Amino acid sequence: MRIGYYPGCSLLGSSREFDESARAVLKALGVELVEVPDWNCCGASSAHILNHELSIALPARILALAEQAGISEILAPCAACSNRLLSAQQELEKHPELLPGIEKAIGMPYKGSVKIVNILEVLDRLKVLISVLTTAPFRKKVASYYGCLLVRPPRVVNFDRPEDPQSMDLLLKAVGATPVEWPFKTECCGAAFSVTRTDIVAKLSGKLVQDAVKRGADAIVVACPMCHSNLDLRRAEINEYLQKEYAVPAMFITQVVGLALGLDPKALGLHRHLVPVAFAETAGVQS
Amino acid sequence: MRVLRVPCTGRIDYMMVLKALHKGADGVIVSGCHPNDCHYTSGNYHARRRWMVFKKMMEVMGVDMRRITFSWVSAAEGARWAQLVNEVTDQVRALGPYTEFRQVIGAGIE
Amino acid sequence: MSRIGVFTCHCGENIGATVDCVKVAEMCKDIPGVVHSVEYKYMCSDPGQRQMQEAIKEHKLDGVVVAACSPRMHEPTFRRAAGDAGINPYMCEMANLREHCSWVHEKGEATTQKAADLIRVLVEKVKHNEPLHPIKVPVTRTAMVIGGGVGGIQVALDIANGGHKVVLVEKSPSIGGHMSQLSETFPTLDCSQCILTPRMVEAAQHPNITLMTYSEVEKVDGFIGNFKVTVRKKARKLDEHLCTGCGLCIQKCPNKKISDEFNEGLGTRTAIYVPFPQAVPNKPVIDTLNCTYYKTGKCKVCEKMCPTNAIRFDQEDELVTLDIGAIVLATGFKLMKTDAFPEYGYGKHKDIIDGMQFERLASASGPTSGVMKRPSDGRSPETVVFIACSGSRDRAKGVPYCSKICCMYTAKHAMLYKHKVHSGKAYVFYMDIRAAGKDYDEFVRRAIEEDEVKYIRGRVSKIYEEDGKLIVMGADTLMGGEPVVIKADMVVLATAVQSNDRSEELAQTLHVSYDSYGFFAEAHPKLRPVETNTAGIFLAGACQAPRDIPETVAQASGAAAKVVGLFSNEELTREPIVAVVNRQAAPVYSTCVGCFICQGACPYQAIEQEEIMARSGEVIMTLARINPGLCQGCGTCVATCRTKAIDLQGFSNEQLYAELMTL
Amino acid sequence: MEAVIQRAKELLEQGEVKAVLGYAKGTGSARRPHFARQAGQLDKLVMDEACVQNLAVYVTKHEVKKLGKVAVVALPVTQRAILQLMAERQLRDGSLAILAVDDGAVKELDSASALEEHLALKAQVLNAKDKASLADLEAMDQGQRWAYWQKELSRCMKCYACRNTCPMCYCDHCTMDCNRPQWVPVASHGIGNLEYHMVRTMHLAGRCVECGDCGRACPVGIPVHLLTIGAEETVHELFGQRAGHKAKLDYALSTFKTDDKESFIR
Repeated sequence: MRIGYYPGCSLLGSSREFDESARAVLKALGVELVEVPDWNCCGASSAHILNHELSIALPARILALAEQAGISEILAPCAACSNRLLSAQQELEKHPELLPGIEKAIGMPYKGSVKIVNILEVLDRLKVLISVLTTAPFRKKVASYYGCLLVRPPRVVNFDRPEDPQSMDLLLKAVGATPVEWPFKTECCGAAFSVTRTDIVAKLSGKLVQDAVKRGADAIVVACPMCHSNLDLRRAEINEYLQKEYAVPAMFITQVVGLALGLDPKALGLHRHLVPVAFAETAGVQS
Repeated sequence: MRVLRVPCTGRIDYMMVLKALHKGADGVIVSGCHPNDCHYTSGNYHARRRWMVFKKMMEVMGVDMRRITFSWVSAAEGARWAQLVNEVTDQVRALGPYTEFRQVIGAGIE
Repeated sequence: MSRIGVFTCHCGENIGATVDCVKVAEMCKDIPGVVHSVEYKYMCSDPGQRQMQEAIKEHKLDGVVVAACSPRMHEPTFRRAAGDAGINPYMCEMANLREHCSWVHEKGEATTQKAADLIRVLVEKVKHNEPLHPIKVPVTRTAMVIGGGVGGIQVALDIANGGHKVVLVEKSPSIGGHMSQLSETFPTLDCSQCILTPRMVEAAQHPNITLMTYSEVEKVDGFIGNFKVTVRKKARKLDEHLCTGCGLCIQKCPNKKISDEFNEGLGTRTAIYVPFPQAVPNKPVIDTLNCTYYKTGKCKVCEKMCPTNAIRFDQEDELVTLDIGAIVLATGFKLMKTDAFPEYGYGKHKDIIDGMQFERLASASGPTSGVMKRPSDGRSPETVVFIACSGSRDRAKGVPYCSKICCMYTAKHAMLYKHKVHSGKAYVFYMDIRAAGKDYDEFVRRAIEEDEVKYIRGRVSKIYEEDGKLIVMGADTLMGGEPVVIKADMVVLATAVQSNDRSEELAQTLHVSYDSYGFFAEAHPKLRPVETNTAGIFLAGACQAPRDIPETVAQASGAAAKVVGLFSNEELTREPIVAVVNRQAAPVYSTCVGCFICQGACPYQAIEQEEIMARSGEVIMTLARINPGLCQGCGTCVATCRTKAIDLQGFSNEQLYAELMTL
Repeated sequence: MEAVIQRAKELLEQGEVKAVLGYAKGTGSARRPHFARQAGQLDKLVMDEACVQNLAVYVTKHEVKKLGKVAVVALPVTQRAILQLMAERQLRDGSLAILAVDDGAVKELDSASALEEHLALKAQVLNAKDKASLADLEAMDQGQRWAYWQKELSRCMKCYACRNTCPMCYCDHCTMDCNRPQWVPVASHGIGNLEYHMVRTMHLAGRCVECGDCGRACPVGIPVHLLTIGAEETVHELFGQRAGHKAKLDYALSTFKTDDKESFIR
């Protein structure tokens, strides 16, 4: 299977482990990743606040580059990136009159023929292969945390059930984990306040961590770099807010699948976490 | 836009559309209740077949079928009807007067 | 040369606002054939009609065009007025200046010109009109009521008391409908079954009413006064005449764990069952999907137990065709289920129930005999949250309309809960309280003030389960939108009222139009609320829109009055808008060539073969002939006939051609 | 051809039929219809590739019907026309003795059902020339097609030969003769010709047996047969129905399916 790949800035920066584990797992599953040549920033959370046309032009350029590279389907693991790509594509579909301006801005033709998929969709397609190749089942109770951009706004993203998504739960079951019944799958983690208002993040993410542990989760599994940074990077603030030491690790779905496939934890970037993924050694990994 | 009222789309004879064009209409809308909702059970089913054959014949003879719109609009869909009429009138206005056909009429005695 | 009168109406401001009626009247004077053209503020008013009648007599008019509103509104009015003035009613046509011109255009010269054009079209048509006389059609004076809820029962009783035969068709084993499931009814809190069961018995015993329960309408042919309705009597798998309703089979039936629809899944029932104790008819039915005999071939306990051996395992459905004069639809509604709410857990929390389930909990004949027990563990709920507008007034759920009855029954539910659990705390999340009936608002005030039900104005965004409690996360918009979190034992959603299952399918079977939510469409919301656009078919109750019991019963009596009115005369006069195959003198007899292609196009089988005989009895030719009683005037045959041998009275080829050529 | 003449002679002599309708030599290489009322006139009958006209057009005329039972030498197009006429009740079953001639072989059929079975044996094939012309027409764009037909129809002088040679145009009072209302202008000017040929095509859609006589009959050589054959093929493509294949009427424009597929109705 050959698929376009758009890492985005956070996968090369704060969440390098998401990129490393994604590449490792997809390589192990025989998926050839074709990185979009000369890709640029997707505009993330700032572009669409500043300028509407800019917030479309940036993702449009990525898609146009993908089209020129003959890519028909593009994987953007980061939830924010896939969300921006999807909304830009739909905006141009709904308002074709914008197209000439955008094509002039990005200096290349734009057809909008590329299909945008997130990491869960790709892994879901390979679910059977994953469960076959699972050598070290991840026998842990896990809380699957989807965050917001993966499933919202439903009309744009159109992925899984917006209130109670199941796709990550099914993936986790395929690798031997047991997802807990958890009502906070799509509650807010504090998102961009991670930098400006850490107190709010501590409260919101704190609630997530506290409830996950209460329901017996050994790990919280995420598929978005922003969620991971709030649950992992801000753990000190969370513990201070909750007045309790919570050591439950936050892991990327690609890391959990990687471990289950028996890949080397280092290759999955597990050593980069602030909250140590303590049970990594005991997960039956062949040393 | 002028309206010709008939009880059912089943009553609409293709010769009526020809007469409308003959009288210089630049666009024609042929409309009635949705299939399966016909108050006369099957009027619109027959109309649909008639229109399918009529459209192909007119295309074969080179009539500009962009000017003739066929549409199902039920009595309850006032808003949709208004939108359809506005869309079609704009579209026909954009196409301009049907000069090709006018010449054929002009050449006639009427 | 015709002498035509044109009467332009201002229709108050509706036409006058954008069309210069005086100028239009002036312009119409020089249409060839028009000898009298005036305008008036309200043509449909008595002075307006009288003015027209005097003009007809004075100017010896032989044709009239009234340029006013839609013919659907006042064509009968003006045609009757024209008839009284001495000309044939069908020489009077209406030009629709309102919907086709004034309402859709701004004031201006073009609008006035268009109005004059529209009138000229109808003047050309009137020149080709011919006097037509109504067709007399026999009426079968038997009515059919579809749906045996309180609405259907009321219609049946009123028609039967009017002296006519009624067939009441109900798809479930017993009549009673949703009302039989209710505990008590607002605003008087009188017990639902106590006021309904006497009516059910009265309907069952009325000499004029035939009950057809556990039956569904399969096919409807014909037209007003002459419907042929095919009803499928589903097999009850027992002989109704032998069965005495003793209930022995129900007690002895070993298969007791089937989810009971009557109790909305809260209780269980046996495979052979009667929906509820006061069922009418009190004859059980075997549920073939769950009955052990139909699954494994064994058991047959009911057959052994039955004292009058009425059980018939191999009984088949029976198709019954009835001659019916008028049909009244009273098929009721259904409630949106709790699994339609992602934000409340897709229905996986057992203690989140809908209004009808609460009714069953509160009902003395319910699964908990009226004691408040929550479905998950049977404990008595200490805190109950009621959420009004669950699914209603919510475009995302596809229900933008208000379901009308939930505000009232939610207040009732809260009141009933407080009466049963005095120490309990009841919260109601609402958007607006819509209690607009007689004694309605007082009822809600009583719930708030006397029974201390806490009304919180705001929506609930999420409910999740934690330590056996339902955490209800809402907001109080009157307190500045402050988040409100309530730990509840049970939550009751006042879910949206929706059209009943398969209502579109029934509407298509009867050729009745319906709206995008599946509710049947009334002919006119204000002027003809209990009729449909299909002549001879009437409406009552919640099948037309969300309705409470008082309105349903009122509408039922309204529909019944329409039917009794229809049956009041021997024959039915029908619009003479029917197709006719031309006839001429011998030896041509007609331009019809007898290919009978038209027969295939007629949905009403109204086209017959007429053999023209020579004096010797030898058949010279076979021509098409249209039965005026069956023809509904759709005109499909007219357009299908190649030689134009058939013409439709009222919309003839000549009339339409004249209209087209003056457009 | 001998077998046909032999059989016709027997039928005539036994008085089973009052006349035999076949082809005889016309001027030059043309062929013309020939009514043999006595055995003596039979020898004029010929049968070769030049015999192409559809003789069915005569069987619906009052004068021929007055003769009584007639034997008809029927090419496949004539067989289809007769079956369609029976379906449209213009011919009583058994009122003709059909001598079906299919590339040499002669078969006598005297009932509609026998005719239906016989026709079912061989698939109806559109001749290559017409197929090619229709393809050319399809290839043109709207403007070209309009210009093409305006040029062709400009020669039409409303002689109605195409109507009068068509076996399916048997109406005593044709819409073209109708003047109250005069749907189609009688004059042979632009609009009159255009509307006449449009309406004729619509009247034949689903009823034309594709014999091509109308095209051959046109004195000014307008390929009008392309219009009617094109419409018939359209009907077959859209609804799978075809004229002259069933004894019971199966006419596309008076039947329907609730799920007829189309893509242009909004």
